[in-house]
Amino acid sequence: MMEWLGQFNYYVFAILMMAGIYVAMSRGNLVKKVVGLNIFQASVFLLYISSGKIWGGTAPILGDGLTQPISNPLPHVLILTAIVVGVATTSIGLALIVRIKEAYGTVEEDEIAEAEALYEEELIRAEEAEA
Amino acid sequence: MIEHLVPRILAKLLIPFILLFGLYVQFHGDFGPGGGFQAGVIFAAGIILYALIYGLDRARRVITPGLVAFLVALGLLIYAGVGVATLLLGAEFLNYGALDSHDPVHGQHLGILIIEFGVGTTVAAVMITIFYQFAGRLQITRELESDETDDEDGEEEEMTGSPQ
Amino acid sequence: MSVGEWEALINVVLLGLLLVVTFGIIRLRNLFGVVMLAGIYSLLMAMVFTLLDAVDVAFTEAAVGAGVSTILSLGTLALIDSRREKIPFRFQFTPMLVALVTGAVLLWGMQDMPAVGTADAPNQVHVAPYYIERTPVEIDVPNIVTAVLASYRGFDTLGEVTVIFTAGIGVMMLLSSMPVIGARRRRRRNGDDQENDT
Amino acid sequence: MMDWTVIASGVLVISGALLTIVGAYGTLRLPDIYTRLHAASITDTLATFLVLAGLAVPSLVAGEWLIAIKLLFVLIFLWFTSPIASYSIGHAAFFAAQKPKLDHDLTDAEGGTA
Repeated sequence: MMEWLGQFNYYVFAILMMAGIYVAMSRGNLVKKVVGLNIFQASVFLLYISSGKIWGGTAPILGDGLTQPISNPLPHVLILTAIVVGVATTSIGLALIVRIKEAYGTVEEDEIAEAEALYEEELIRAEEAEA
Repeated sequence: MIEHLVPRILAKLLIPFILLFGLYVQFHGDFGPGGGFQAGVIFAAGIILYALIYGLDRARRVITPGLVAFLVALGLLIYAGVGVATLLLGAEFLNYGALDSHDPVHGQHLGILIIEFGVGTTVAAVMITIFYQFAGRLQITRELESDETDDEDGEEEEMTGSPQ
Repeated sequence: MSVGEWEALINVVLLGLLLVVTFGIIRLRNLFGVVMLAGIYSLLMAMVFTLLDAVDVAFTEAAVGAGVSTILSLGTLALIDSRREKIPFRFQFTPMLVALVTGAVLLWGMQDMPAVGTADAPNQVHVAPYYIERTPVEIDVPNIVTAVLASYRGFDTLGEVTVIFTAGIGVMMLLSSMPVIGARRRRRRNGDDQENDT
Repeated sequence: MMDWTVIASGVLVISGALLTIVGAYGTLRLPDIYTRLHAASITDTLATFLVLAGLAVPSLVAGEWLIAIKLLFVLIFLWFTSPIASYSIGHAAFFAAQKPKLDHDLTDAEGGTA
């Protein structure tokens, strides 16, 4: 009945995961990196939930006179907790970005590396001056 | 801070219903979609809305950061405490059937209700904490910047040291 | 058309919108826009979850992803005071290579997977029927997700709550100290001056 | 379930969906933020009313009052919140010194809707 769809959801999952990896790796801006990681994370959610679905089924809530098949509740449980944990860890990432901005005055990766190199250079210079 | 009259009035109307809906989702999670995770987030959203509209200081006066920090730990303790209680009652860790000596199914109901409450408490408190930290940071950074520039009189909000 | 076919059709449309929003996120440089698109992405994801019968998950995604997460991202943007990405969009070879290799491996691994939504897929016939049949007998709550989450896999959930607790403590530790603005920025400015002097 | 309930709910939902499309088109095509906001907020109020009414018809006919009452609450909530969202966006745009576009080709009547 549903042959024309096939593994469409899984293909979308693969594309979203590729997009997430690409954003997280290629963009220098830390906020954009975090958004990329979120896309990556949500693609995994999509994979799990898709694997639990039965076409024409219903949500795993029991009721009287239920005739349809029930979709698999187990992926729902795993992803439900993963979403809340995901936002908690994202907030840690955002807090780190805030601290980085305060310390370096920028959230661009290359500028941070530059500032760090200058800082280390200066430390070495100060040590040499002391010696 | 610009006075937003319309959102203020509407927030006054809506926040009680948001909190009520949070409680509904919390305790109706056995029967419909919902549970501790969702309820915690909804409850926290109500508090965050209050803080966004009436200002962080007033929100901190209503729900003090100390209370929130206490609740963060309390929720987890409730959850783990149920596990310890079932251990003491002679069953496995988190086997709620032991909570009611006559009817294990009723024990399961009770256990699920209690641990969902623990989950909801921790999630709500953590979300509120995270928001307080970010918003408090913003407030303090703004004050520091206005101290540095000194060309405009900063907002006359009392500074409470660390954004705890 | 049967109910299932309509579901599949709506599913395709929503996933298409999801892809469009994703490429918008990749291309856009305005960070405010990126955060807003991320919120839309979460809402679309919640709609897909509703369609795929995961109502609890959709509920959480809508409240967390589109609500709290967006507020936190906007707060971060206000704190870091950065409106635009510095570097414009351009093609980068290494990340693209990594992404393509990942995608190829995923597609290769997915060949053996059953089509989406088939009732006789392996994960529908082994563990799921156990929970669906035993829940009314052992737990007796209508919502199977709650039963599995809180009772069958209660230990797992305890771990998740601990992670959330730890994350809250982590944010508290990171952000509750008094800010030291530009601890390394000033050094950098000194460094620049010295370079100019020499 | 009788046939006319399907037709009635279908007509309501589809007209709501069409209004949403009109609103989306207006959001894209109108010249400045205030007129776009106008288009978007029409979608928020009338289109959601039509869609939710369409959803409520079958459950009302089947006598499931609880579902209809829940949908009513959703509607009330949306009617309270989405004008506030529009108000906040308009307010923010005004204080960010966004000037409405007053082209000389626009007549006063069209300017009034902005």
